[in-house]
Amino acid sequence: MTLASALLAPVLGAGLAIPIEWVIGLGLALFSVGILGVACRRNILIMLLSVEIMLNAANVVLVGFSRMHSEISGQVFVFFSMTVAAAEVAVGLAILIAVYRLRRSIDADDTTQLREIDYGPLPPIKLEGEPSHHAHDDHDDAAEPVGAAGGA
Amino acid sequence: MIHALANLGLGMLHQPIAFLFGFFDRAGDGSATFGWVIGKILLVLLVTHVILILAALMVWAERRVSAWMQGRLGPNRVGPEGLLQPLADLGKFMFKEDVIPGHVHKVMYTIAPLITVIPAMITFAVIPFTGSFETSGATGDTFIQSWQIADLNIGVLYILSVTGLGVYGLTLGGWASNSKYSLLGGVRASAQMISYELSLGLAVVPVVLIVSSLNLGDVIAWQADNGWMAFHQPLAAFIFMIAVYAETNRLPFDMPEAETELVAGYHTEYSSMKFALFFMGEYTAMTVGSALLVTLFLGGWTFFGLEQLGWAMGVLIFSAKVLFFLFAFIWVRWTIPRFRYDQLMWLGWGIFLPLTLVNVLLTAGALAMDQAWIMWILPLVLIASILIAAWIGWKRDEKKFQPLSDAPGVIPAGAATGEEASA
Amino acid sequence: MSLGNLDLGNLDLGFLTVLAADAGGLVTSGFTSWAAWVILFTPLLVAFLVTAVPAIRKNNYLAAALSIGSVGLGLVLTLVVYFFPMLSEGGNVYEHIVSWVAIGDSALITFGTRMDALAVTMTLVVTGVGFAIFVFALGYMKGDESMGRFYGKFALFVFSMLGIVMSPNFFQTFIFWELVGVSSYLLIGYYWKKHSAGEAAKKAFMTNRVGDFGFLLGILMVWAAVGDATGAYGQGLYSAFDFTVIEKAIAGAGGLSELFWNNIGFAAIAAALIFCGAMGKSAQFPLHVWLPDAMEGPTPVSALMHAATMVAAGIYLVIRCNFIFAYAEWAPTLICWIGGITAFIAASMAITQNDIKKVLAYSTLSQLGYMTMALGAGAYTAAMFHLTTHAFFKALLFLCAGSVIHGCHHEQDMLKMGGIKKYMPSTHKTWVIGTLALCGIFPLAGFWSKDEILGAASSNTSIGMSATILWGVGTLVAFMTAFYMGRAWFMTFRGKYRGEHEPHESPKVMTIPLWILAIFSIFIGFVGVPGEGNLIEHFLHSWHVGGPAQFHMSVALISTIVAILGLVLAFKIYGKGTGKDPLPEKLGGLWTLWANLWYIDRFYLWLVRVVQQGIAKLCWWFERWVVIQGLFNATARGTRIVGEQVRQAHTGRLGSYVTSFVLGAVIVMILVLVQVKVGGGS
Amino acid sequence: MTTALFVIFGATALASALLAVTRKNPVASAMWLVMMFFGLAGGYVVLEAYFVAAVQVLVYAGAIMVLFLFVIMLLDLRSEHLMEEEAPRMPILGVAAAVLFLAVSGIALLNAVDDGMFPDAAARATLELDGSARAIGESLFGTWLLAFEVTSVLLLGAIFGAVILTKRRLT
Repeated sequence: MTLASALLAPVLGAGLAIPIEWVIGLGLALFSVGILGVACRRNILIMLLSVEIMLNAANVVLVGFSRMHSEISGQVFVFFSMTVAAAEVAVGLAILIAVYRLRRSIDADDTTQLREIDYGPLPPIKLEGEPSHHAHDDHDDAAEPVGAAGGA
Repeated sequence: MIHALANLGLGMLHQPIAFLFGFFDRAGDGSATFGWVIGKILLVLLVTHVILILAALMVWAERRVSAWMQGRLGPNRVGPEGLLQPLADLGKFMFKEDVIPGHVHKVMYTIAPLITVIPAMITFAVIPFTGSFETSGATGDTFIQSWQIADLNIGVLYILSVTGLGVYGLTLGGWASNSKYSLLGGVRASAQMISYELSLGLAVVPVVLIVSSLNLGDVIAWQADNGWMAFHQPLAAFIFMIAVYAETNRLPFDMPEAETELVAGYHTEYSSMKFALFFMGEYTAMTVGSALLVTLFLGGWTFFGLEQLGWAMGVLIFSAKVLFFLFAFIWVRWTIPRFRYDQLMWLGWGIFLPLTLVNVLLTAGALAMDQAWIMWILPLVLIASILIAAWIGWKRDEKKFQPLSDAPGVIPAGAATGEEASA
Repeated sequence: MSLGNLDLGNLDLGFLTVLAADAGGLVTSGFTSWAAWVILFTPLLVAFLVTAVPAIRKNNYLAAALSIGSVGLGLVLTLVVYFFPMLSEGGNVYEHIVSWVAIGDSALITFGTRMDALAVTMTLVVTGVGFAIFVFALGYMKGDESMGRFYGKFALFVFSMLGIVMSPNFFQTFIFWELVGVSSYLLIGYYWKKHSAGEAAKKAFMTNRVGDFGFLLGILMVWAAVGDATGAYGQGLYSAFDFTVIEKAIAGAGGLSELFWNNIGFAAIAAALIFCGAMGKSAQFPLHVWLPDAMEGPTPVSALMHAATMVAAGIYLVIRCNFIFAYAEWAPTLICWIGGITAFIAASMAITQNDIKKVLAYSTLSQLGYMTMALGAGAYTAAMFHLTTHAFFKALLFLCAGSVIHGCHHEQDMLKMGGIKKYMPSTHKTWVIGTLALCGIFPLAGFWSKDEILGAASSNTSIGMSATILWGVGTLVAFMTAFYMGRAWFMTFRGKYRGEHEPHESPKVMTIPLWILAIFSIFIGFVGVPGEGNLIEHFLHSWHVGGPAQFHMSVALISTIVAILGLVLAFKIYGKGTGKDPLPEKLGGLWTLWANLWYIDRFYLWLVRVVQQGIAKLCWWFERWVVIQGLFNATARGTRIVGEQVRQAHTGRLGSYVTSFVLGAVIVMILVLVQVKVGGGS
Repeated sequence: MTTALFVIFGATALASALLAVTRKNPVASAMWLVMMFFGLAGGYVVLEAYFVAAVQVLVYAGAIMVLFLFVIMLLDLRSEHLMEEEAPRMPILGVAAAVLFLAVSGIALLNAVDDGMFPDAAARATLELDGSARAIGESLFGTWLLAFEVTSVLLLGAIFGAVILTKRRLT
């Protein structure tokens, strides 16, 4: 006999009283809140927290479906999802610390090095294999990567 | 003879209480009745008050014992043997000005002490104080009534969950105070408690494996049948005890509030009742830790058959054991010096974590082999492994910290003067 | 030593399962079945030790001792465990097979050793001749710093060869076939600092690859056909690769063509493809070009590979699969003719060579042609007999050549030799024995085996007129053989010494193997004396297809006479040992053709240059203009144009990415919803 | 009564989550998130997933969030520009995305309810599930053993990743 079932025994009755769709609705709402956090906040910490919210939203739905199908696997998945969340947090916070060391900031908008930088008009692509000023036309030349000219 | 005497003495107590709980029985189909709920609430109130009073008395005991160990007298003016000193302290705390510094985060600053106390308190919900006994209920049926607020089948897990929350109070208190010392204390507290929670949890795993139940009642029942868990799992018991010391931030692990380093650590900025709450939290945590140690490893309310004298005997045994370990807390505090922080971390991650893991593996392997004799070989192996680990650690330290006399530039004890040394 | 028929069961060895068989006289358990593994794997172990353990590799004599020991152990074990019991009991087959790769229930590949009369004979040749050569090499390679490496490769080679010999199935045969190719590559290229050695090694390897490709196709054809016929590719405990299974399947189907879905063409093609492998390894025309070049390796290598083992592999393979060739329609005729052509052109080339080793190399080719001719004529015993005798006297001749080269300070040109007879008496005497044996002078070894082949060729009625022509070619080649061997003999050993450095006799460690081989060269032929006492016939009778060989007095007489004539002619021309060769003037254009090796190598070069380079150019053009210009560059341009537009959305801000992602997901969800509504509403 | 409990717990969780993502102060966010975890744990209890509830508190509240707090304190972010975060640059689109997601998924959910994909009260009364540690353990170490092992490898990888990422000198 558990605490909960002991406390709830008079009211629970048999089976599940709560409609499953309520559980799923809660999960969806939580997920939306998570999206809100990740999409609108710029603090990487809060973003990570929001990701946790989303994971939890998924967990709620998993537990709900576990009940709906009377199948324990859903709760096992919750367990896995928690493990993944723990791993994600460990690595995420490590990245956060690394970013902070580099930038002295954890504003997501400060770390945009990977965006496309406007270098002005790009030089025309010199394509291998076209008639060109190549003195020797060994076919070794053709094996050169095509993008080499574009990246310069 | 003893049995008869005990029956005489305890029996007098038994009847009214049994009646009380009989009145509060559950209904015939096992569902709760109003009376049953009231009974549980009464039990909660009883336990809460006992713990709070115990915490207050512990402050007195701490001061008395430390004084005794240091050859002083300690508080002995208020009441007999100074026993009313806690009351006096309480008055002082309540009437002192509650200073809230201007630079703190007010909400967090206020709730942090509460967070310290509550998890420690609610852990008691699953601890069985004595054996179950049967009562004939109001409806005439017989029920099993246990001296336990909630008989959770995941009791061990519940304890691990709830004790893990205690760190929030310290961490938030340190952070909200917005002061360097407090923050350092808070950071230290969070790192230390996360580290030792691992060892704590892993030390419990073999117990759960052996008993194959997460129910604390089952753990005690198993120990009543097979002997205390501390004999089967000496390593786990040892590590659990030390991890409890670290979890409660008691010496030799009181890094978060080390006076000589951080003034008072996370509660530097606190005063009045908030400060008292931190204190209360610490002593409640000590009580919880002792109770857990007793329950998981030292047979709980059993004592080699003595508990069969009656349910009240179980309460006495349990209390005696818990009190002994509370005394041990104080004893250790005034005996062993503080660790350095890196030593603390090394002890947690470098020694306890591997040891507990090995212990879990060995236990699981022994259980998988399903041989009775292995369960008795295991403690010997574990003790041997402790000794080996200790020896290795000693050797390592010996290499690292060579004796002062061997260090360069130190004049050996025998060399009295510089002349002889240079000659 | 008598084991008789043992009660056979599945011997469980853990992960290996020894497969039992139901055939009579088959021994599949006990030491006799295990010994073959020892014989097979000891050289591999030694090769591994020598290669992998620096201490052994650097200790030249330890490496040599280990290698010689491994081969010697093989020789002794073969003699004691297999040969003598077989002589006394007869008909026993020692087999030890484990299942190796099992693909479900449908296909099974086995691995094992099968020691029957044929395999034992061949094993004796390999280990026996190999042992002599290993000992000889001890003297020849003296002073070579990397002798350990040499012996490691040598042992690997012996392992590979023994693997082919003992193999009970095509799959294993093919694996070891390739291993022989690899180890020959290593050995030919032993003097890897020499450019020509490296080239020769490559040439040998690549030429062999051509043959091996056909071989693989042939194996797969037979496997498919047999698997189809028996209803399962892993028939019970045996796989469709196994020789015994194939043989039984052919017998069960009532002939090879019936097996091949009643298609005559398929059967012959399969046989011809398998023969392709033999063509590569046994250097038959037109894949013979690698063998003379392979003389770049050390002389012991030449002796081992080109006399006794590697080139014999092809012959051995055909004998091993005679049940396929015997019914393969036009394939035997083809083999016959290829053998004849090889024998003739190789002999003609040998006449024009001045390099003492090259003469022997072409002579080997020519003799292999003989053997192939015998195979085509169905005289498998004769071929095996000649293979055995040839292994001895050709190894002897190679070692003699090695001794001469060693004595003349690594000089190989016969024009710079002459008169070595008095400097190297032992070498000279053994060389004469080898020459006479090769020429087929009565009663030396070559006489018996060669005459058996010529007799078989002349009496091969199945090919009509070709039989007579091939007999004529064979006889002509016998004459040419005697001539060029005489030429080499007289140019090298007679007259005055024309070199710079004083030659010297080789040490005992080299001459003793020579004498041993010489004694064998004299007497080994007697095992095949026709009639009741024909030991080899008796021993190999289970492999004989088409009745015992007949002794044809006329054939023997004619071939002996032409051989003597050839020797006499050679003596007339070269007997004085003047160091000048009058033949080029006398033969004129023919000499030019022969000396240029019938322009075959040049034809191949032309083939490579024109055809292969042409195809390569075509491919290159296609790649450059169609693939690179048309596909890659167009893709690149397209990507760039699209990318330049799309990158505007690439802000680097996490929030905007997530927003776009969610909006995209929402769009997908709306689409799904609409579809469900529409689809579900109907 | 149960439904009321679930509504209370769910509302707590939802409100806490909203507060968590809207607080400026990361510590406050973290604490609200802890509150959300407790709300969800309560919800799990109502759903009779006791083990999951306990693990939820143990793992999320007891370990993950403490780690968050620890990092927040370690970085001592107050002195940086964290307390006064500027107005987000594209909040409208972000809010729109979240609201749209909720709306569309809500419509889908309502559709599903209309289609009768979920059990009604009578059918729910038959839903029995043993959410005890033993049941979960048997499923975890039986059916999902491989996934369990893979997860352990994942954790190992995460440990290595975290250690390497936070090491100051990689040499």
